[in-house]
Amino acid sequence: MTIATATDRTDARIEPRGPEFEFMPLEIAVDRCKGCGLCVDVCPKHVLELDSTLVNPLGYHPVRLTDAAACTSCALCARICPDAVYTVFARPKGGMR
Amino acid sequence: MTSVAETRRIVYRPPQLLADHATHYCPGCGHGIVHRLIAELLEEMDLADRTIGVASVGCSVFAYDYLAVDFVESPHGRAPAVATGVRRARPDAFVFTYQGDGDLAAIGTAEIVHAAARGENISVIFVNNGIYGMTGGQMAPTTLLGQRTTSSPGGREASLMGYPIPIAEMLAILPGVAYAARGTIADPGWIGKTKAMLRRSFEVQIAGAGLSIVEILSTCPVGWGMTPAESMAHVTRDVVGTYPPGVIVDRLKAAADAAAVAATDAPPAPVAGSAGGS
Amino acid sequence: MQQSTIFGGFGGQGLLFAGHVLAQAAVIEGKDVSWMPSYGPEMRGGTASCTVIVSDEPIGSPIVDAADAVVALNPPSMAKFENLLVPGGILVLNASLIEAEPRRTDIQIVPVACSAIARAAGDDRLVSVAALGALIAQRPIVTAAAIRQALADLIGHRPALLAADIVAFDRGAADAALLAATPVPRASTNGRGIADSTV
Amino acid sequence: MTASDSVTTNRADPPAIADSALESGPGGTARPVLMKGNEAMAEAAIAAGCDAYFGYPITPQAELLEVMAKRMPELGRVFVQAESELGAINMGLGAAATGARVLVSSSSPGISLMAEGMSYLAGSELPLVLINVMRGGPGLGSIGPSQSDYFQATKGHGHGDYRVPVLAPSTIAEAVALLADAFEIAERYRTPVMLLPDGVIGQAMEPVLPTWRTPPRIKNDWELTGAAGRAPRVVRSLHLRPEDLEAHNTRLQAKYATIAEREVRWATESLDDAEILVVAYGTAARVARTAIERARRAGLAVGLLRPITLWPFPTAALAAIAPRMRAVVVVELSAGQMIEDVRLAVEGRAPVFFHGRTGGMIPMPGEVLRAIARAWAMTTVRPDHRVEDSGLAADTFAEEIVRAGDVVRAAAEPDPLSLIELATWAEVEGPIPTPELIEDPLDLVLAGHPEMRR
Repeated sequence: MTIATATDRTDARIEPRGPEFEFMPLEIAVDRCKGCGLCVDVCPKHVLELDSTLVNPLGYHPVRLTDAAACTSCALCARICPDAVYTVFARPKGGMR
Repeated sequence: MTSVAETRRIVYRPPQLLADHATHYCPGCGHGIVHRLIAELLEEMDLADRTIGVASVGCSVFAYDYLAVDFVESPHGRAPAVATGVRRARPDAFVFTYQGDGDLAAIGTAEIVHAAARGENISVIFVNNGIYGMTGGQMAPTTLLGQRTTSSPGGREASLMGYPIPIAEMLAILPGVAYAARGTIADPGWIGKTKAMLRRSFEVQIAGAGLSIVEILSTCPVGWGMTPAESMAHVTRDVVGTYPPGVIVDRLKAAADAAAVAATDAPPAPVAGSAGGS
Repeated sequence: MQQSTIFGGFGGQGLLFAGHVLAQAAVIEGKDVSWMPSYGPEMRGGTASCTVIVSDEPIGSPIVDAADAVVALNPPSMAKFENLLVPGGILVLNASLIEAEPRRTDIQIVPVACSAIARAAGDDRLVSVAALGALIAQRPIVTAAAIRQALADLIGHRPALLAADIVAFDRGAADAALLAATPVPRASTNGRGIADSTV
Repeated sequence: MTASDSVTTNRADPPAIADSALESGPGGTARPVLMKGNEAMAEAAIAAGCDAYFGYPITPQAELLEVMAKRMPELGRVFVQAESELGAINMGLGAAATGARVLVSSSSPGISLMAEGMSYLAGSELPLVLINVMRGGPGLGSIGPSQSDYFQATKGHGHGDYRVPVLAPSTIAEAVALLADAFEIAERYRTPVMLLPDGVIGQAMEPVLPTWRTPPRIKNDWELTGAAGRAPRVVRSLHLRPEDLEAHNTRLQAKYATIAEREVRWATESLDDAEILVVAYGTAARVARTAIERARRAGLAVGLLRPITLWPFPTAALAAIAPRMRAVVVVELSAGQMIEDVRLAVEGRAPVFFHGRTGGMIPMPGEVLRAIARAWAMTTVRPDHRVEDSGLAADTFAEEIVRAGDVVRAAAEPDPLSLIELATWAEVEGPIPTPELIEDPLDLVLAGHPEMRR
């Protein structure tokens, strides 16, 4: 199954990679991302990077989450993002890891 | 089957008042952060339905394309005058101006000073990045000494170009200013503090206490010739030296504190019938 | 029938008010009227003037190059406005302040000690109303009754002041009535009026 | 303060003139009330339902601000004395954006500062009424009455392709009536409107029939109220894409075309047998009317066309009338501004003469009469004129005056023309005041004749 993509903010590229990665802490509206990299710098877990393999409609390499399991949903990325690309979810208690 | 999305608890979502299309701002520009803080607060404080924003001239003129509230566009520098008209004609509205440093600190000094002197009950959001971004990175009144811009190519020199203007401190001495603070969007911690300042500014307006101004130190990576990350570092390293962040005055709080002190220190209540003069 | 009057004097002599009273009286009588002041800094102490035109017909120009009456409250205003009088026009002059003789001989001259009247009535600034009394006594542009009503309209809410104004007005009228009317020369036959009389 | 300082006294403590006047509604039988122009305009605005007023002190409109300062707060309406004219017009912009009925007033130098705001108001399509009680310029100029802001008012104060309806009253009573009309036009077309009296109309007192009018409110879908229950609205003048701005401008121009078609106003007097047409507005028209009366007493058939809207200018009316005139005489309190629109309308179908005074000077009726006489003397009756040439007195001087004019033009000698004119004057007007009072700068009088301009 895929992550529900209720809005166009959703990063449809983030596919679950198996049961253990089913939980996705971030939805990234990659179409709006300008690749400024501020989130990459502030991420305490260093799990964000600009995706040099992709160019979005604005012409930028958008950010992507490299390790969903390592993300702590601290939302610093969302706090500093000038383009409001992030929706952040808390890890469910006792559920998916 | 229950979808994953439905089971997930949202820690943060972009405010719905914020348009979900891309802004015209350059990558890493601080305007986007400030826009988002405003949208978050308008939602959290349930103000959107009665908000009338006043857009100014500069990069942020298109604020009305991104914030889904009523907006009027003002001539360059005149936003506090326009906001005065809005506020007076619509006393029940929540009114804020969104101005850059060229707009507020150069061409619009008369308007902001007198709106402040009148104590107009508006929130002034003053985004200071020390440069004229829209027109190509020229020197602004807030440009730091020594800073190179396209119109101060050798760096700003006080003997020729004067000194940076500390707007928030200047305005804070006016009794019509209920709240003056300076924040910055240069790191996540300060973004939170700046949001708190904006919230206080909005509260001050709701209390009818007078003009409030939040000066927000922001960035212009393109105009400064820096990467977004370097720009943020420049703010926290250099800009705050000229423009120290913090709350400069909160007369609403000061008045409340004084009242509280007076209440605790007050002599026994006078006998009924002599309650005049308060 | 159209009557134009120029009031001239120092700022503070109440000439704008006297003109206002005349204008209000004309309104009371159902006439068209225009009251046009010289305005600006001179109102605060220098030489001031106002022109009041009273007419049975709608008024064209609110300013005139030939006046039917001039009320001169100080020497400069006499010098300035005397020449604007039409032959046969009336010049009310404040004899308390104006010692010079008018040059014109083809006009009616009504010298009244307006400042003295004003002082006696209790306020130096009543000088214009005293002069207005003299003017109306000699040229009933409007009736004295209309003037009284106008005064009541304008300052009736201050009874003491109204009473003083009426005293000054009546005294100005009485003093003017005592004067033997100055002979009015006929306008010269070639129509050149003053040109002849002053050559 | 005593009674002798009348105007101030009455402002400070009015004898309820304005209030009693206000109480009588339209069609009331109240008698005329003597009012100062500035005060009458203020009361008219209040009666018209003005919600908000913004201004800055400047002579000769200061009383307007003062009356509003007292009356608007009494009525629970908005009054702000701004920090500058820039502030005032932009406060007006803000209030107008909320749908308020807004008045802003100033005088010439202040209007220059408001030029920016007028452009933004026009671009944002916001209704607002701006009164310019005109005084002499350029620069600080003088505080005397003037019409030297005609260009500024009609040709655009600020930048961009826009027009503003300009209403020019010639009496205080007309100023009162036009103020209500101005609000109505402003709201009907979503445009700023200018009322353009001169200092005379601001400072004079005249009887005003207190038949105030309150234009009905028009429901609109643009005013800013907070976006509760609807999509957010934006009042703006910025259209960054050229295609968008062109579309916006095209729509504005269509609106202006409608205004030009529907709202043009003028008045004519004594046109039936007129051979000379005087074109003048405002106070100049008042002076011209007196001069025309005198001219008619002397046997010259002269009529008046008085534009009431300066934009839209009564071009078609003038174009229709001009061909049967031997001459058109334009009178202004300026060095010649409206005359350009007159010439555009006349299109050479009649010679156009000019008489103007500047700097706060007002042309005297006698001056205008001489300008008329000169135009008469320099021209002949048109073949298509309706009435027979009645062999008028001034014709006998025609040849002489033209010759004298040539001499003056050639030599700029002390004015021989005025000698002839004195004779003309004596003939048509009787006694002459005094020679030294005849102020007749030839450059002003003769400038208009096509022959003289070659």
